[in-house]
Amino acid sequence: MQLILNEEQAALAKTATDFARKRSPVARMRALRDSRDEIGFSKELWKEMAELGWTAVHIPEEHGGIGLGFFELSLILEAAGRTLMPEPFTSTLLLGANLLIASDDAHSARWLPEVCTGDALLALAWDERGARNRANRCATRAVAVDGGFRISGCKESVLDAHTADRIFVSARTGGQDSDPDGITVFSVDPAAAGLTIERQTRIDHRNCARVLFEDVRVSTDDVVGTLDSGLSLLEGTLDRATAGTAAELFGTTDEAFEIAVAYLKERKQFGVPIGSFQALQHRASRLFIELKLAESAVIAAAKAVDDAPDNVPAQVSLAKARISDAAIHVCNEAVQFHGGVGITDEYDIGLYLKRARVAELSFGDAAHHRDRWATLKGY
Amino acid sequence: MQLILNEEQAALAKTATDFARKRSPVARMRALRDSRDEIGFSKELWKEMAELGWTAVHIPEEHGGIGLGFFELSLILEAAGRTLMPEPFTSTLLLGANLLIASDDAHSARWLPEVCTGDALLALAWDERGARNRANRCATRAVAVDGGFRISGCKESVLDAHTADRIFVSARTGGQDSDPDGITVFSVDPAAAGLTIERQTRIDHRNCARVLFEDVRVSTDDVVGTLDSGLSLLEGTLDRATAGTAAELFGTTDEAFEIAVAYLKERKQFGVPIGSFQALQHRASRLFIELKLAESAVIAAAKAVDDAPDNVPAQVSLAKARISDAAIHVCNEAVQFHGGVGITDEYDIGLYLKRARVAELSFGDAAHHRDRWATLKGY
Amino acid sequence: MADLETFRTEARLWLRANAPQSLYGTREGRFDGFWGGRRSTETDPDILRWRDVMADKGWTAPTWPVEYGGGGLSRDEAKVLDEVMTELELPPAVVGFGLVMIGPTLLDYGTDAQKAEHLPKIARGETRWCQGYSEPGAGSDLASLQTRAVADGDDFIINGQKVWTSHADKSDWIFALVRTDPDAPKRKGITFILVDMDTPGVSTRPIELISGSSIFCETFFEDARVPARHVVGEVNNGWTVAKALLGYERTMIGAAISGQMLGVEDELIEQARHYLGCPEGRLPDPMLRDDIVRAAMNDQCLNLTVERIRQSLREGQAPGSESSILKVAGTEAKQARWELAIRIAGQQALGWEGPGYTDDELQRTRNWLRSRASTIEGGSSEIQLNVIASRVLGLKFPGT
Amino acid sequence: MADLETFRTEARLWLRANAPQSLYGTREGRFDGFWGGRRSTETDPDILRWRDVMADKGWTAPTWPVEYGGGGLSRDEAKVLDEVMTELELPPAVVGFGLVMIGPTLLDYGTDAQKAEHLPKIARGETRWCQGYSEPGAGSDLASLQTRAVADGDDFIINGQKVWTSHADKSDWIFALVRTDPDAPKRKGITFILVDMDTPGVSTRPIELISGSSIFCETFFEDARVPARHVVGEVNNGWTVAKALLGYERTMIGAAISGQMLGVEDELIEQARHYLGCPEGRLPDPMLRDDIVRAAMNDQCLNLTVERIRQSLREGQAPGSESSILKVAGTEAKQARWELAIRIAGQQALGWEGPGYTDDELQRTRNWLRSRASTIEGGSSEIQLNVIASRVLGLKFPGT
Repeated sequence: MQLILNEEQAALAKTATDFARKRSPVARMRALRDSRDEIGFSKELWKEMAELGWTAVHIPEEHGGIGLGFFELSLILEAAGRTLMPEPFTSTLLLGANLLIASDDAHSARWLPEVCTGDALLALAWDERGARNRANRCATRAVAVDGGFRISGCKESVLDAHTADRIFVSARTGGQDSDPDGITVFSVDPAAAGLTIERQTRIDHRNCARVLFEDVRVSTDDVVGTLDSGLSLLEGTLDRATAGTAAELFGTTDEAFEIAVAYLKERKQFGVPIGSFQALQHRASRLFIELKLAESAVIAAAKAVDDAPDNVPAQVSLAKARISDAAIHVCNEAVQFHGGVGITDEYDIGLYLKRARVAELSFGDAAHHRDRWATLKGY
Repeated sequence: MQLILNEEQAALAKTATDFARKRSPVARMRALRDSRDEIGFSKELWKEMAELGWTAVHIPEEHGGIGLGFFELSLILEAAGRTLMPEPFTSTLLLGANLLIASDDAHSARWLPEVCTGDALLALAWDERGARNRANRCATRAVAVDGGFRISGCKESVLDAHTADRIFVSARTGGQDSDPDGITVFSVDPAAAGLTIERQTRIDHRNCARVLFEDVRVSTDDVVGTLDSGLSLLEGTLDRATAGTAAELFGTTDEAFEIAVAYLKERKQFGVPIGSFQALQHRASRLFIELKLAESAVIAAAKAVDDAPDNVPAQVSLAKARISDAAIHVCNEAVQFHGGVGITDEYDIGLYLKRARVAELSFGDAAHHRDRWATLKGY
Repeated sequence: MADLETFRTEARLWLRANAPQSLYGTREGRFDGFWGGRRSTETDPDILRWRDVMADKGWTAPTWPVEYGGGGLSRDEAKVLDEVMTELELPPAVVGFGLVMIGPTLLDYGTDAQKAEHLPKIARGETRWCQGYSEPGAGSDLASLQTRAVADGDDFIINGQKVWTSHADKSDWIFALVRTDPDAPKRKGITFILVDMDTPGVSTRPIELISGSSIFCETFFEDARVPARHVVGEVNNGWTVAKALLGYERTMIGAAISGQMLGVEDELIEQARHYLGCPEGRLPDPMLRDDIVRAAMNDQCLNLTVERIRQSLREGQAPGSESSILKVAGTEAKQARWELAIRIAGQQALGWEGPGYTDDELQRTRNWLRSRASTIEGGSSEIQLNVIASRVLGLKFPGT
Repeated sequence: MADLETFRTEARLWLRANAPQSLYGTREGRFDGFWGGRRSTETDPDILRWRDVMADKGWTAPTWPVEYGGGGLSRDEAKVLDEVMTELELPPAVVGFGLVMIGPTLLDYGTDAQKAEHLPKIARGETRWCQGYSEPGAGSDLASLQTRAVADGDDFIINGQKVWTSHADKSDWIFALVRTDPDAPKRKGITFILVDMDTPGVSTRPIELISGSSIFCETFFEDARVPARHVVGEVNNGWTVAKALLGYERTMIGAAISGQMLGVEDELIEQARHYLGCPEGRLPDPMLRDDIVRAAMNDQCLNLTVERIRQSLREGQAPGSESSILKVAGTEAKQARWELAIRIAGQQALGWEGPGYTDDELQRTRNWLRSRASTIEGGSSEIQLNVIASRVLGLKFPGT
């Protein structure tokens, strides 16, 4: 497996990083936060990135995409993570688009071309209170009624629901409680009667919402994939979202590390840069090692999506477990290296800590993925 | 609860430590090892310590003891741990004597006075292959025969069995496999027909043996405590042995730490003592903190045996968990601080590592005791 | 000991007779109570009456001399008093940095006039104090501070900036370190001085943290004129005074933390039961269960160690670097506890504001973020580790 | 790439035709094989024949020039050859420090005469080499070494002591660092020299470790006379040569470790199943289970990182401090693996000698104890962390 970038990939990574730094420095995210912006990101900037092709890299050509690969998308996500970009990468590209790439049906044909052009934003409502990252813990129910279903339930932490042009939702059409069977994914109009979007504010100030379904009416045509067999579709999608989140989190963490190292060189105490103290040097070196090892896992996971689909679950768990641990260590240490200013809102490093810790706790934390790894391997 | 030493206790601790350093420096243990001594310790030295009263501090006056307390014994054990003394403290005083203090029957009257005078050495055969520190996992069976029992089974890691004047053994008189009920403790003559003692050599070169029972005949008078209800007797004894082992391990670990700090001051590299390097300083400081916290737990456990019997299980688990973790960290770091010479047999620090790690893995490691703590507290 | 038991009975009777009914059961942390001062907006008549009766009795500052508004109690009596108040769940009548930091410092280093001027007002909760040590360029390297004080007749003119001045916006006085001799070696030109916050030229601005708004402020001095009689100790010898005060501060932080840990295990178990949906029996997530045990055991060791240190001090052993041990271990235990609380709550731990999160959840998340500061403030862990290495372990080599 | 595949087919055919049947399936670690040398006691005719056919083909040192007994292969071809040998489970025909340490060094720094004298014999397994770097007083601070070499006509007279000279008692030659100018700054007065172990005045003594007897020796030089033509590089410029060799050593250690980690997860699972009495399904001890996953994940990350570095090097990127990263992470992974194995075995891990312990148990325990050395030997972790801080992170401040 190729684990280093070829020339095209290196060029893409550089363009994306330059774009993020120039067009979306951390100050922009801070301004959106402080102004309590209604959208929370910029639709214009999204459209601009679509024109650069970034919303289409992993979407097959038959659906209007470029069909390069998921690894290429992961490079863009890493760049976005570096400057804490608030644009809807996770909701639209990782969750929505990957669901539709996998379902490969009429819904894909309807929405993916518009995702590629940056005209459609998507959301996937799958998480519920107490689910703890297990998509089979789905209490939302879709009751069959004449010609369709009525959906009722409450979905939590739905990323970018407030701006979505289409919401996909998992609901139970059969089975009980945590049954793997009996889950169906539906495509729902956000303006549908009975659907309420309660916007939430999280510590990273990216957008998410609680979405309430009260007898929301959908037709049989709104079924994405196959009736009652939505879990594998969801799990495949969540695996890809996790791989992408790992890449984004790597970008955030690596940047936090660079900020911390720069501070070690710049800040003086006792007449010398604090980076000249060996105790801090060794701690920084250890973080570097941990980050380099995690980076290998993050690359391998994205590569597996493209080249080794059977290995995706294990590689994804490896990547998410390792980058989550690295993110905690790097961000906590980065704040500590900063001393007092590190815990003020004025300095950026605290924003990195918050964004990293949200990503770390999302799509399963390190303990979750270690448990899954062992289960996958049968011990 | 009094957690600091009173004047008498401080004097006892000092006398014991001075004695250990003077009469049993590490070189003595090394010489016994290299000569493959038949006994593996000195019966004369044991007798001498008995004359100082150290084999009798925790034994009640009615059985010939001094009746001071278990905490006093823990101070002597700490001193013994400091110079890696190989004398049979654990087998005779922690296991054998505590069993008989608890049973408080004819066996106590028979053996405890001789323990006090240093004339009797005891052993407790309770561990078995796969027991993993759970005394209820007892496959050795005692089958009732006319006027007594026949014991068959294999006991592992029986400390000082080769010199024991009396061996106490747990055997199943009822129930299956891991049942808590149906276990009985017997008093057995080491010279009994069918009893084989296979001496073993462990990495710390203290004495232990595998003891095989093949239809070993005992009478009903040989039952210690109550028939079928030996488990609580055993568990209480093991708790006390664990508290004592924690104290001994604290002595070993604390001494290893002092040796390491002395080496940091003495060894020069790059023209300066290696202890002037801040990275090593901070690591040493962290070990010191960990050791101080563990010391508090070790003291509290020994005190609980004397003053708060209901708290013994939890306090013992606290002490053993914390000192086990501290021992691993301190000994591994102490070897690392020494560099190359740390891993040679020539330097003492490796002997500390080995002795500490045996104690750490005996009577339950840190993970075992954390699990037990939660179980005791009902979660 | 018989005397102490007599005192215990008397204290219990007196408190029962004098404490307002509404205050029973309201005891929380060491700093939860009436902070006092000229800017206080407290209006609860029971709280104000409690302050008055306790101050009259001298029990707001039990070990201080009676002439300075204290209770003249021995350390042992003061401990008994504290135990009785804990037993009755009565809050301290007055809290603050006056009582635990500048008060003890003035008792050791202040002139009679300074003691007479400040101590009684502190004991009565009439003045509230804050600490002016750190500066933007002087964090761990405190002695490199640059706030200047230039003698001008009987006054000093102060210019400079302090940071991390907790509650400065609510305080009446600040005790500050200022540089009075810029040419001397850096620890030799520092003076410890008391400044009335109403002095013209003194202003404050609150600091926002990653956890939201905070008690911290920046405090600015622009040509602030302060009478020289407010210098504590000798001019240019403030470092000695400052260090003594840091000792009181660290001991206090350690003790305060160990107090905060009480009940943490039960709280974490309860949260785990809630979020894992497991009302009883063994927790179904063995890793979280093990983490809770680790936190609980750590707290237990900390509490035992605090108690051990207390007993040593009572036996007359001099306080050494125990405060550094407690500071490092206590603050890291606190961080571990909140990290664990966040992990237990999972997605529900990510909220900054409602809807969708309970007040408890939001507060817990802020506490977690706030706890990242605990290993930095009050002398960073790195500084404490240096102190342990050099003062306790003797890893100190002149000329290296 | 097509050429490589052709080479792969050819190599496979040639190996199948020439490798002795008895050697298939005997491939183990990088250093498991025929060490050779004058003192070799190897008598297995298949092993000796394997050495001969491979040496004749030049495949004992595949990338070395043909004129020096090598195979003249490209790096890519050598990798293919290694893959084919792995596939056939064939052991290397010759192993040792000659091939991986002094050989590459002579290719870079040796004279033509030195190359001609030593390389062919190394490639044929005729001489076995050991390394004379460390001294009792010069461990991490290698440059402070004190072994002296004084010029005397066309010779140097060497006096001093080396430690950690692996296999010195079985070696024919030692490459050693000696001080030739005691007055120069410490890195400027060192010379890299080759010494025949049969030289009068050279003697060795084995070192016993905490894990028992070891490959390590002490090596003593008492007036040992060595011709000056055995100096590699310039006199007093040996530090440059020494550092280059250390680079080969570290890369080798890292790669060797990552190889050693293959199959560790399965091995640990099997042991856990045995000692916990759980032949299938979920392991009943969740903490051990989690620890096994941690070890497995760590190995996987290490392997991926080694592969990433290999690919970068193949793309022509210069080797940087990757060796330091692999050294630290690899040796700690190794320690963690053995610590875990010990924990899994519990009481059965405590044996030093029988009875009562299986050979596997005894070996595992020795391996665990031996692994404590891995973070010390070959450049301690502390030295590697210094290297990463200064060379990679740029935490290097002249004048501090």
